[in-house]
Amino acid sequence: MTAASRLAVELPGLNLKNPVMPASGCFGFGDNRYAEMFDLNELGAIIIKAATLKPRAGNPVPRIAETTSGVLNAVGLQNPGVDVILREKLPVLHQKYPTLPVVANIAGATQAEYVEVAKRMSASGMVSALELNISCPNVHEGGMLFGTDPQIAQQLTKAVKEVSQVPVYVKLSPNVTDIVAIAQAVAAGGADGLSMINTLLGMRIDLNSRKPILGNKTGGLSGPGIKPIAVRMIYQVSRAVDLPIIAMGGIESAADVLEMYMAGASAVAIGTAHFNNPTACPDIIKALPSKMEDLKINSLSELIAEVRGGYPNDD
Amino acid sequence: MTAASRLAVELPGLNLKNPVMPASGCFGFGDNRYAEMFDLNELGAIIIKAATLKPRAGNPVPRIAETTSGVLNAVGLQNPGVDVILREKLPVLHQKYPTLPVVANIAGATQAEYVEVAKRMSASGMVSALELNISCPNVHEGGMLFGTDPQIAQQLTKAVKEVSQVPVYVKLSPNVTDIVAIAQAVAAGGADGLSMINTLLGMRIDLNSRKPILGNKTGGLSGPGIKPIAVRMIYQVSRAVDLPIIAMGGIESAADVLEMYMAGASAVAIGTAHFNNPTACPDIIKALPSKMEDLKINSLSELIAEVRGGYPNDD
Amino acid sequence: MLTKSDMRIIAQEELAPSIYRIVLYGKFDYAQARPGCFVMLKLPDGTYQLRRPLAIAALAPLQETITLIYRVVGDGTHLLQQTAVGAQLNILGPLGNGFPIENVESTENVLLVGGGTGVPPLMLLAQALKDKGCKVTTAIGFRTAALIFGEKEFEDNGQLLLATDDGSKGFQGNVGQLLATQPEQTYTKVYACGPNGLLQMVQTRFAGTTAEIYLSLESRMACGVGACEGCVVSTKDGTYNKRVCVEGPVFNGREVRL
Amino acid sequence: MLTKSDMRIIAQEELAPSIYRIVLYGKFDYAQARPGCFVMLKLPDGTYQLRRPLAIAALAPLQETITLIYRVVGDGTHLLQQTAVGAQLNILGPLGNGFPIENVESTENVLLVGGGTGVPPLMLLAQALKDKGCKVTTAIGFRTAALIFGEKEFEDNGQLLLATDDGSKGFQGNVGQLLATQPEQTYTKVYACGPNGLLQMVQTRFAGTTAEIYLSLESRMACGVGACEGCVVSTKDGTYNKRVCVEGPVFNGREVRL
Ligand SMILES: Cc1cc2nc3c(=O)[nH]c(=O)nc-3n(C[C@H](O)[C@H](O)[C@H](O)COP(=O)(O)OP(=O)(O)OC[C@H]3O[C@@H](n4cnc5c(N)ncnc54)[C@H](O)[C@@H]3O)c2cc1C
Ligand SMILES: Cc1cc2nc3c(=O)[nH]c(=O)nc-3n(C[C@H](O)[C@H](O)[C@H](O)COP(=O)(O)OP(=O)(O)OC[C@H]3O[C@@H](n4cnc5c(N)ncnc54)[C@H](O)[C@@H]3O)c2cc1C
Ligand SMILES: Cc1cc2nc3c(=O)[nH]c(=O)nc-3n(C[C@H](O)[C@H](O)[C@H](O)COP(=O)(O)O)c2cc1C
Ligand SMILES: Cc1cc2nc3c(=O)[nH]c(=O)nc-3n(C[C@H](O)[C@H](O)[C@H](O)COP(=O)(O)O)c2cc1C
Ligand code: FES
Ligand code: FES
Repeated sequence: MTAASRLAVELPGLNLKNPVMPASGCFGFGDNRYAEMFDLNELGAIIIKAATLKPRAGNPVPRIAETTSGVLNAVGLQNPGVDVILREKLPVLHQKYPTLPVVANIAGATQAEYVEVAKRMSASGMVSALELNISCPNVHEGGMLFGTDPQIAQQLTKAVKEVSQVPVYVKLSPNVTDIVAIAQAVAAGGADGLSMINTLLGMRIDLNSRKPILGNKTGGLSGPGIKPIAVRMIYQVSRAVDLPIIAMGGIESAADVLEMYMAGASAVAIGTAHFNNPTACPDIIKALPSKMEDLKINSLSELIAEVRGGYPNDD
Repeated sequence: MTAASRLAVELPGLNLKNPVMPASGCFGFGDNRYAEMFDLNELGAIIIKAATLKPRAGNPVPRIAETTSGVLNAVGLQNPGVDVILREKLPVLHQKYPTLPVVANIAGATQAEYVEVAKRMSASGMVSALELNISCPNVHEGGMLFGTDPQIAQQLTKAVKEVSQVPVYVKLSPNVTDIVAIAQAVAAGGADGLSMINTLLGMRIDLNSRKPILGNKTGGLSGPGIKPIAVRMIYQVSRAVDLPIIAMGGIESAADVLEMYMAGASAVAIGTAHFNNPTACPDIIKALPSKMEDLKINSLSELIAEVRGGYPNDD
Repeated sequence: MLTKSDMRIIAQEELAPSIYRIVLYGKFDYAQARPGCFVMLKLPDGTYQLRRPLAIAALAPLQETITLIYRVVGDGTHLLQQTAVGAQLNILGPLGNGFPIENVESTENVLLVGGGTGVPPLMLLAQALKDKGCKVTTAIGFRTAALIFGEKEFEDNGQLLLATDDGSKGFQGNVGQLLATQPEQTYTKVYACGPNGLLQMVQTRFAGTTAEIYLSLESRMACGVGACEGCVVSTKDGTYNKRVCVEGPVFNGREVRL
Repeated sequence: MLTKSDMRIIAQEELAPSIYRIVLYGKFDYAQARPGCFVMLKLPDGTYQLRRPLAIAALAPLQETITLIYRVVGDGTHLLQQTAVGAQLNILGPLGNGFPIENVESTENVLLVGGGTGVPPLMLLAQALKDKGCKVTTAIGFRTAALIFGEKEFEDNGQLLLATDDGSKGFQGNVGQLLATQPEQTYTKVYACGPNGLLQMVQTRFAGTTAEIYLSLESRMACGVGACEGCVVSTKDGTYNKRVCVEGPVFNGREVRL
């Protein structure tokens, strides 16, 4: 088996040479200086920042706070709106990296908005899949609500699926009592895959002012501290729902990637790790083959088959 | 104001010289070697390991796994049962430290079991308050279910309150979509206070065996990595429910204690921090006055009044 | 091309209470570093997920060193202070646009205004402007005499006006009050870095003049490279449309909203 | 009274691939430390919430040093290996019951059985038993000759029987097979430490003899002091009623269930 095919994975709409992609919101639209540090063609794919129908100014600053082994962010889906993204951002990305698969994260305050953004985005010919963000903890309308009520989540998924010309991954919120129920609902709504987890709702307080640090008070917690929660949710969901999962939540290393696979993932996304290590994605891609060799893993696709094929027997 | 009265706080049943107590499950019944390292009389109080009606053998090992800035445990409420605790454990504790307030954590698989344990425990004359554990993620019956359904939580609280001769604190699970709804329910059920948060459900997988590390597969995540989630939940609940909160979740320092107060806490418990620092409790108690001075906090009771009195205005 | 590299701490000294100068040796893109640029420094402990932004206070391309001057304010800077000479630190940079000085002429009369930890980037700027031949006046303020640093550097590169809140050295009062006592002058450019209050004072005071005003801002950053939208600031239109890390940290003082 | 104290690393050396000996200097409750006791070592990085249990391999009360021997198996031991001589490590201990040797007579014939990282506590034990005047036989096994350590220590204190899986030194095979080749002997006590397979072999092999059997176990620990119920092991009744950290790590081999 060649090194290349060991890392290759196939998911709906995403034929990836390796499973590693920057997570939404942590790599903009590829239009940032991380892109000077390595060739984005090395990536499996890229997930771009959330797009909404209208431009969004986002939340007041401070938007970032640090926690022990974690980061809180309350960016609030700042973005120039789907039309500007389609006119100015994606063409640049597409032209520079014509073969790099792009996953477009989309968000909205109403179902109609989601549907409209999905329609325009998926028709652009520049994205391989949509990532339906029903889990943003940082906006007051919509956002997370769509991700905490199974029925609403199912309806939304169905409506977006009806208009989308590319496969739809639904990004789940971890801020729920029963993640499996939500996953089953969006599966019933026709989702092609899942993406999990989004951030956990958290807060830090500034001891001097005695007030929350973030302008938005609460923010989304990401980073290595939340990885065990992500692993648990992916493990539970992958046993209950027959959809591929793009895993994220604290991944920093090739070992973390393989732990996600053993939990039930089919691909991975890297967010917070960029902040300490701007070349986290290519570093992980490079480290994967030898880590796999250590662990006697022949290829990722075989690992997926082993893990997800083994379910009926191992509980 | 004397140093002593700066740290004193008064909660239902708990007249504490300082607000710091070891969290349930991390200090046994005081019958461990941490107790050789400092005088337990320095503590504000002690919360003892969960008691159930019958002895419980607990979960298979491994029961402990480490995560980045966190610990997973799946002890599974191992304990010798309420009668042995009342006969052998509490008398020893009480005799050695006659003035140390004891909070008894109680658990059960059915409402009847909770009620029976509460009855016996609270009648013993050796405990100042009960901590109703409706949030243990490590047992398959009961445990967490009581903490995720508001109606069940309310009924249970009411039933326990009816028999308890001491105030009842309900320990909430963070593994829920809406912590405020649960808090309101147990308040309606007559709880005297809240205790939050219990652990978040997590998992780690061993890369060599490709199986979960813990014998119980999933475990409860504690430690500094979860502190921002605890702060957020305490902030939300303290604004919605007029009950004192014993705060826990990743507290390691005097600064962390004050952050919990600014979120809305009235007292604190320390769990995981013991493992790195066996004298975490007395160290924090010693550090509090000067940290308070730095931040111009006159006394903890004034801080509580400021934070919880300020609510109508600050949102 | 942006790079990150491990640099070795070759010196670390206290300049004033809580203020430290740290000198780092090693590979760095010296050619791209301009006054006002910053680096994102990775802390040597895995609990920290965010690098810390610090301005470049001095550059010595031939010796292959950069100098940072920082105040211990929280856990990260405390850890940095505890880190021994000889240790390696990972440095991402140079970052940010820096102060615009390409078009400054040797005949210009420029003013630098700073306070507290806003002073370090002005040190590199003063030297660069002096090298261009400009007349450089620097007005900096500190709480008290014991906290002063950078005096010699600014005096070497022009005129230094010092203020302390308690009058223990130089003018008694803040920099704004100090400037008010100075004879009216025509500065062509005013560069400022420091607390928001100081920057607002500069905005107000020079609004009616013809001086170009450049303000260097601070903001909580996650990436430092324009990837996360964490560090934004609003300009005239009121939306948070500028990222301090890439479109800044230096902004046109007539456009930015503080 | 149990104490924790900062001890300084005064030596760290590789004994065999991935096996390191680290010597710590400083305050320690030397009087309470017995063979088979362990310490909980705090790792020098805040991301780790758990101390690491390591057996005491040697003690020098007069020089005020303790020696630990560890294998690099994961992140924590890797970090320990990277920690420089001169650094401080916080040590909690001594912990655990240790091997019972109070009642051992000078006339006794005792057997020590170990493998891999089960060997270090036996080093201290061999010395203590030799000091008592007993006849000590030690049977230890390694994967291959390159991984052997402790040879000299055991030879100094009695007879050493060596096994390697690949036969590159000593007997070819595991310790169980090695013992099977030995002439029948009457040991009064058998002490063992190592992987579960080795301990089970010892249980089985000496079940029919009159020897007292003591097995030192490993378990994932959070507190190390009996506070968390994390490290339990089951004895005859099948419930997890013994804590490895306080009722162990050494258990009566005829009672413990492996
Ligand atoms: C472009 C730029 C240049 C800077 N240059 C200097 C300099 O030369 N010297 C100097 O002393 N300080 C400088 N600062 C401020 C410096 O970054 C903070 O003081 C430092 O990050 C505090 O870290 P900490 O861990 O000690 O504090 P903590 O409060 O524990 O930090 C927690 C988080 O908040 C962030 N943070 C806290 N205070 C600030 C702040 N004032 N600005 C931005 N982020 C903050 C930290 O980076 C970290 O992510 C600069 C900031 C920016 C944005
Ligand atoms: C009483 C006792 C004495 C020991 N003495 C020695 C010794 O002298 N030399 C030696 O090399 N090893 C010894 N061990 C094993 C040693 O504790 C582990 O190898 C070490 O903790 C691994 O840490 P890590 O961070 O490198 O591994 P990781 O796998 O990253 O550790 C993760 C967690 O699992 C725990 N863990 C992993 N493996 C073990 C294990 N085998 N036993 C217990 N906990 C484990 C760690 O302590 C940590 O909490 C002893 C264990 C016990 C219980
Ligand atoms: C600064 C920041 C911005 C983010 N923005 C988005 C977003 O726009 N849409 C989205 O679905 N998730 C967003 N996320 C969540 C990440 O995509 C990811 O799900 C989460 O951070 C967990 O992964 P990590 O621990 O690797 O960061 C953001 C995260 C961060 C840290
Ligand atoms: C080993 C261990 C055992 C625990 N056992 C209990 C328990 O019996 N009952 C309970 O209510 N909480 C139990 N907890 C939860 C703690 O009391 C506390 O709520 C939680 O760990 C968060 O605090 P921390 O981060 O300071 O540890 C346990 C936690 C740990 C780590
Ligand atoms: S810090 Fe990320 S965009 Fe500026
Ligand atoms: S490790 Fe906590 S009881 Fe043994």
